Amino acid sequence: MAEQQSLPLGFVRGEPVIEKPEDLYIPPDALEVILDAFSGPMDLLLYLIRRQKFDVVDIPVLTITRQYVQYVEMMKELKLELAADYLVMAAMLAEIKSRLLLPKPPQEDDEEDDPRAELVRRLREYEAIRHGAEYIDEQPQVGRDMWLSEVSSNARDHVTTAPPEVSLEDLTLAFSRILNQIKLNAHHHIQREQLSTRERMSQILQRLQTQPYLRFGQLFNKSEGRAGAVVSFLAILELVKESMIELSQVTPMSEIHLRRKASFDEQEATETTD
Amino acid sequence: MNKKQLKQLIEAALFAHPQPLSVQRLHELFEARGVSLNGVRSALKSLQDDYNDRGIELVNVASGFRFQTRPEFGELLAGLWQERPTRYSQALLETLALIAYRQPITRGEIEQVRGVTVSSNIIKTLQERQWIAVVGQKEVPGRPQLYGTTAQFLDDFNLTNLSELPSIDFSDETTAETAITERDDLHD
Amino acid sequence: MNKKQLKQLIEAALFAHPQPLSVQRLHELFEARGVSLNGVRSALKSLQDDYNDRGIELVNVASGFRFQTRPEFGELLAGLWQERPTRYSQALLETLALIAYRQPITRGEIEQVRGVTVSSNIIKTLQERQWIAVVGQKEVPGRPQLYGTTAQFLDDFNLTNLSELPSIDFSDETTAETAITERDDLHD
Repeated sequence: MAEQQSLPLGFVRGEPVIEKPEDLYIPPDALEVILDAFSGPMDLLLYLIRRQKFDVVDIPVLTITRQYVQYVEMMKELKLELAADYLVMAAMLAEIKSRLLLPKPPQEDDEEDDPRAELVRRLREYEAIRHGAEYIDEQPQVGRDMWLSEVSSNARDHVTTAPPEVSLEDLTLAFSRILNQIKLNAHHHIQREQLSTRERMSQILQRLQTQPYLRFGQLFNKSEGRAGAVVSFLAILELVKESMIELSQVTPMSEIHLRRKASFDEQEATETTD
Repeated sequence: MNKKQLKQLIEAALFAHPQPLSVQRLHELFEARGVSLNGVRSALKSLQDDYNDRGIELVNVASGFRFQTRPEFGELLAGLWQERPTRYSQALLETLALIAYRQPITRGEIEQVRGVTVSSNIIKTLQERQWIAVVGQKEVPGRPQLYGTTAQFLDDFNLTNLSELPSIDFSDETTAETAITERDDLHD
Repeated sequence: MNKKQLKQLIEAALFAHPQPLSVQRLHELFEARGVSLNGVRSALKSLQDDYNDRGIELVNVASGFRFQTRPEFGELLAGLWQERPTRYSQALLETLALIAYRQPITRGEIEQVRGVTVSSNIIKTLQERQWIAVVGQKEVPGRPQLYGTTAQFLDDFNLTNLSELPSIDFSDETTAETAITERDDLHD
């Protein structure tokens, strides 16, 4: 680090201001720049202390207060927009000064009561933070000292948005939740056989969507064997029972036909269903 | 600056700059440091060789040079941008379960069992996934649509037919007591 | 896949992805192809060596590994961009330092140390850069917000964690003189 004396006064647009007043005369416009360069009253105070190579733990409060107040007075004289914060600090320094000037009661000589203690603590903390700010500013910074690589890639062309996955277990669990909701109810027995019947019911209905009639015989497939025939038959019975289809037979022993249950008015019904 | 430094700088510039950089642009950038156009060209050539056998390559496209990942890695790297699929709601799963287990079933019947309205979104989502379809209309007043599951549903759940759905039996033999135990087990 | 292929893929992934990638994330990406966590680690190590002497480097920051241009090239590369990089004011840096070193901290506490009101602009800028975030509320009257730094802060300042920043706390036993010496050493 450079010598304390040549510590920059502050930074103006990134340039260190090393020129500093040897006495308190400062050209008016320069003072404005200096005020801008200080980040606050603590900064100014610290500068005054450092300028005279004082240590924060042992500040000649009287001298420093006088100098600080002179700065602030001059700023006021020059009618610079002075932040209230500078005045608050001036008041605090004045208070410390007056307490130091008062004769000390003999028993109160312990360090805690040194009116400077609080100021010293604050100055040390502020000084530490100043160092922290410096360290942070010295860190290599993205966008200032280095840049991140983002090379082009055709990978995005291969991205597909997959819909949520559902496992069979999720489904069964959902169904058991429903069963739990409806409690023990005789109407809701679910059995393996019923399921295939229900599936067959859907299939038959689906076929009746595309063709108005189905021959009874069309619903039985030899390859499914006896069990398949039973399922189809049960499905037909169930569909009839639930009024989903109608059966018709022109003459006894002739081919039985299945059709969607006729409605009174197809047209009107279609309009009301959706 | 020497050849090695120039190469490093051009490499850094190409990586840092989001768009391709032309030979001219690179030259302008380092001209003040006595870099010639040929210097830039030979650095680029040398870089191209360096990346010959790596995960990325230096290519010359219309507007200049750029690094890009090897085209054959596209598929393997797609996972970097893949969003995690979201999860379906309980309501959707219950609706699907009811349609699977109790088909053909109307919306009204689903609502009766679940005790809440089935949102149109749920039905729409299930139809878009082609897991359910309208299989008919129930011949009751209003002729509501009947829903059933599809072949796509069986495929997606790895079933050959519906009877392979795990059975959740509350058989007649089940006494009230055991049924309650079973229910509690299901909740665990 | 063999070591070479894995290294190429990881290289491509790191270059293509705009944010740093953690070892875990890279592992997830290639896990399905039988890549182990250690496989990822050793590929990263080997890549780091490969780029030891190039214009870019592979670094490990808070949120993972990333390729970046060498900091010493900063000034030489600045010409790539029209705008000069922003320099932050002393006030902003002090505020950021207070949040980084003394977090969680309230605005009032920042003002106490700096002896000056913290302008809303500074807080806004820091939040927009995603360097700081509200991490909670202090349980005192008024419940003021507590600020802390983010992973983005560490990433942007080339850090893996806060402890990499030099300490600013000199113990009470430290005399002023030794403190100054220490400080000077840190500066060298």
